[in-house]
Amino acid sequence: MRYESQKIAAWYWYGALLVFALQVTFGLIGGIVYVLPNFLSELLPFHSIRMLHTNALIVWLLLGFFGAAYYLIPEESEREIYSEKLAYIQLAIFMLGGVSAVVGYLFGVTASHGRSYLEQPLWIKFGIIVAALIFLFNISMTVLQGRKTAITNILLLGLWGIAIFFLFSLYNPANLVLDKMYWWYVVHLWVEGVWELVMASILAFLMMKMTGVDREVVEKWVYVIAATALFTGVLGTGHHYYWIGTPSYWQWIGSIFSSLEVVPFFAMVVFCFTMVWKGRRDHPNKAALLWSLGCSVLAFFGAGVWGFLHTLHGVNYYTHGTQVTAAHGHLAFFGAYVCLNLAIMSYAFPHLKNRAPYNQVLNMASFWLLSSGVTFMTVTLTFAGVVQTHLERVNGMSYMDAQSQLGFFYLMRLGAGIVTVVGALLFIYAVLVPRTKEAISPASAATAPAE
Amino acid sequence: MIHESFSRQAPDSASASAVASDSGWGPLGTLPGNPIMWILIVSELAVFGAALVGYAGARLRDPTGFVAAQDSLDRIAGAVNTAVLLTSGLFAALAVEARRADRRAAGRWLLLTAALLGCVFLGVKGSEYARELAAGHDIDSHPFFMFYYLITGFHALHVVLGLIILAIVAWFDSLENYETGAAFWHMVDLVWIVVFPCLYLMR
Amino acid sequence: MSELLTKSAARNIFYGGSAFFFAIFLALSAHSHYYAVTKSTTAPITDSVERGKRIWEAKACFDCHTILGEGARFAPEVGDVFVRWGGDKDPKGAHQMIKDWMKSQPSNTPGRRQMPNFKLNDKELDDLANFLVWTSTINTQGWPPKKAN
Amino acid sequence: MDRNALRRLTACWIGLVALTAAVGFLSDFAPRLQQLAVAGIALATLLKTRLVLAHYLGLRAAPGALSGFVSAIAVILVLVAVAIGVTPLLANAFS
Repeated sequence: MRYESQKIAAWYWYGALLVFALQVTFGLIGGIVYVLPNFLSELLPFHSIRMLHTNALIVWLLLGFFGAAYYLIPEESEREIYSEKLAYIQLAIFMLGGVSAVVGYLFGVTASHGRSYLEQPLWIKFGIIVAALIFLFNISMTVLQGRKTAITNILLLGLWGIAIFFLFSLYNPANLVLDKMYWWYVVHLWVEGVWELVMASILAFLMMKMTGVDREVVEKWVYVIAATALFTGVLGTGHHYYWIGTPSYWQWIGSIFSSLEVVPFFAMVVFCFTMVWKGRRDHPNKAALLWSLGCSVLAFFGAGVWGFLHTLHGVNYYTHGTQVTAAHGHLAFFGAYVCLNLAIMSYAFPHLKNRAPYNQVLNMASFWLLSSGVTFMTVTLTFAGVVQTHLERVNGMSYMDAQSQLGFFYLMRLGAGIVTVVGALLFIYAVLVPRTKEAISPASAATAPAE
Repeated sequence: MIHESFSRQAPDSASASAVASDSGWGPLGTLPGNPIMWILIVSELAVFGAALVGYAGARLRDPTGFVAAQDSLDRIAGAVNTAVLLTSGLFAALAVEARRADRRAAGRWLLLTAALLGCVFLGVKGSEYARELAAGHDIDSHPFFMFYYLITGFHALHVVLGLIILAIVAWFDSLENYETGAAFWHMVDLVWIVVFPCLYLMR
Repeated sequence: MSELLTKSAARNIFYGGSAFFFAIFLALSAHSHYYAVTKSTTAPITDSVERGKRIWEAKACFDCHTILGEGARFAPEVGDVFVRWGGDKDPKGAHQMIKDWMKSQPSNTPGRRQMPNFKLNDKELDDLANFLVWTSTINTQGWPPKKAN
Repeated sequence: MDRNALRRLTACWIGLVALTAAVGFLSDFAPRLQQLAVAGIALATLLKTRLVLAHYLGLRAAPGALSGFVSAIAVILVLVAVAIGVTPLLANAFS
């Protein structure tokens, strides 16, 4: 740790990991309900479970991004964070909002104008906005007063975009078509727009640190990735505007641009592997490297390939609103953003704790558990979705009758979910509990399966 | 912000592209103009290419309907516009040559001519749209017209962006900016060359 | 020096190109906004429809059901429920069916997914049903492909 | 200004305008000699794009990029031309 204020990141990540644990736990409970429908049905109905699962996901990923920004900006800008105090105030507001939301959801308190992912009551939304403003002020001041690099430039653009598009969560008109149109301004322009900028800059930072490749080369890649992400992703929003009451021209605009959304993800794979190959530096933190490479590959499959599978409007006409969407959502979020956060945490925690990389084998084991868990979950949901599409959308079977044919897939998904939860808990243990003596010696770590 | 990036100073080398060539941009570095402009150009070609392939696919379902719709287009206006854009491209290419020979005033005049021809293109295109709309052909009336308006409209917006870029280049007239701006303008030419026969001529 | 220029120009092209696509997106959004309020459906959004929508939102119905294909995929699509339940032939009957369905929850059938009883009063049930009736009038470009029941 | 460049660009422009006239002329035959006209238009268009890429866009200096762009455009033109010209023919043959 070269700058004192980088330790802010640790506190954000403690919060993030706590919410991560909650997220996978509620995911597991949701998975159980799919198999045993009467489970908790009185105490905690499915809609509460689902909003806890999805909201916790968003909250912890954002906490992770905030932490990543506080960790990498001092090193990039070559100065301390503008105000440590503001950073902690921001964390307090954000955590308070997050915890209140969780407690509220458990007791059925949600927004009167809620929408999927945006169920937070209005006062919590305002809290989030205040926290975001504090954050943006704090890091913008740091960046402006320090060295300006392509990495901080793209990161800052991404983070500003997150805050700006979140403002659309406040606009919920009575017209359902408009409601949906602007809902995607938040959801799509986040995950297939500005979040990708955050992803590109964090991955670039990690690659630069771990492979030792010149900043010059890394920064050019960042621009190429960021440019392809926004050139395709903005009009790619059209792939959500096929069947919600919007004009038919979106079918072609959405199909064409969103097909190309796979390009930035492919570029990230090529980037990461080229850097590792070019760098040839034997970085001791194997786990962080594994997470980074895994991030690019799984994002390419989850967001890129699985997204493309059902993005053409001719296909989407049949698959829209089936488990195919759920399959894509799980692997895309995991590959692109979960892996990203876990990669920077794996890289940074040893520095924050001022020690050599530790628990490498446990951490890498958690990578394989989590990745195989989520990948298997995605595969089972894809099969479930394909069967559902055929039964419901081709044969015209009713929803519940079709669902009754899918029990086996949901059972396997539950199995994959258990593996995922074990992997998540193992990761948390591996980064938070450094041992004085390695559980498995680093010598055997070197022979552990590498990507 | 613009001032620090679009410098008025000319690089010493004969071609600004040489500057970028061996500096980590990979194959992009060997192309004239800024590498990110080429990322934009390739993205655009992919978009227009996909749109044209989509058009060809949709046309298979209803060839006679498409031919009938195509016949309402003004092929003469389309051909004239092609010539206008190609001539504009010539002036843009000559402008780069002038700037390369350090004749900066000539370069600006040539750019201005190129931009004026771009305006002519937009004028002709606008009159075509007005005629089509007056005849009751709008974006919802037939699949052909949906493609026609989406593809040519998107292209026309690129002409508008190209005009803005040419203006910026005339203001900040480094050789690299000339090469970058001209590359975009020629891409707009290139797209039209492919779009015009696919929509107007191939029946 | 030139290297630096090339990079800052690269940044500006990235900004400019993104702004271009975003401007097109905003223009198309504006057109779609106009289309949504004038052409998607001509059925008026009455106060009752709006109140129904707010109930839909406050009770987080979308966290189990899909509406026009969006939401959780735990329970049936409701965008066309009014039509599926015969609302095109017998509007009053289908309206009443929606209300009765809401009142009869939870089914407590073992092995079947459970829908909570949201304890809505008669007026709220009317509002919710009216919202679903209005939703069924939206032009969804022919989606869903099959009208299952 | 470099005289050679001037001459080369002017020649390129003349070629482009001539090819434009040629595709316009070919399109007049489209209703009668459909397949031949479509193929001719596609070929002339491909030549035009090659001229623009090589001389206007300056890809003469980067032959790899030039052939890459030309092939990509060729693929698009072939797909469109086949869909417009050949596929209806096949459909007729089998119906």
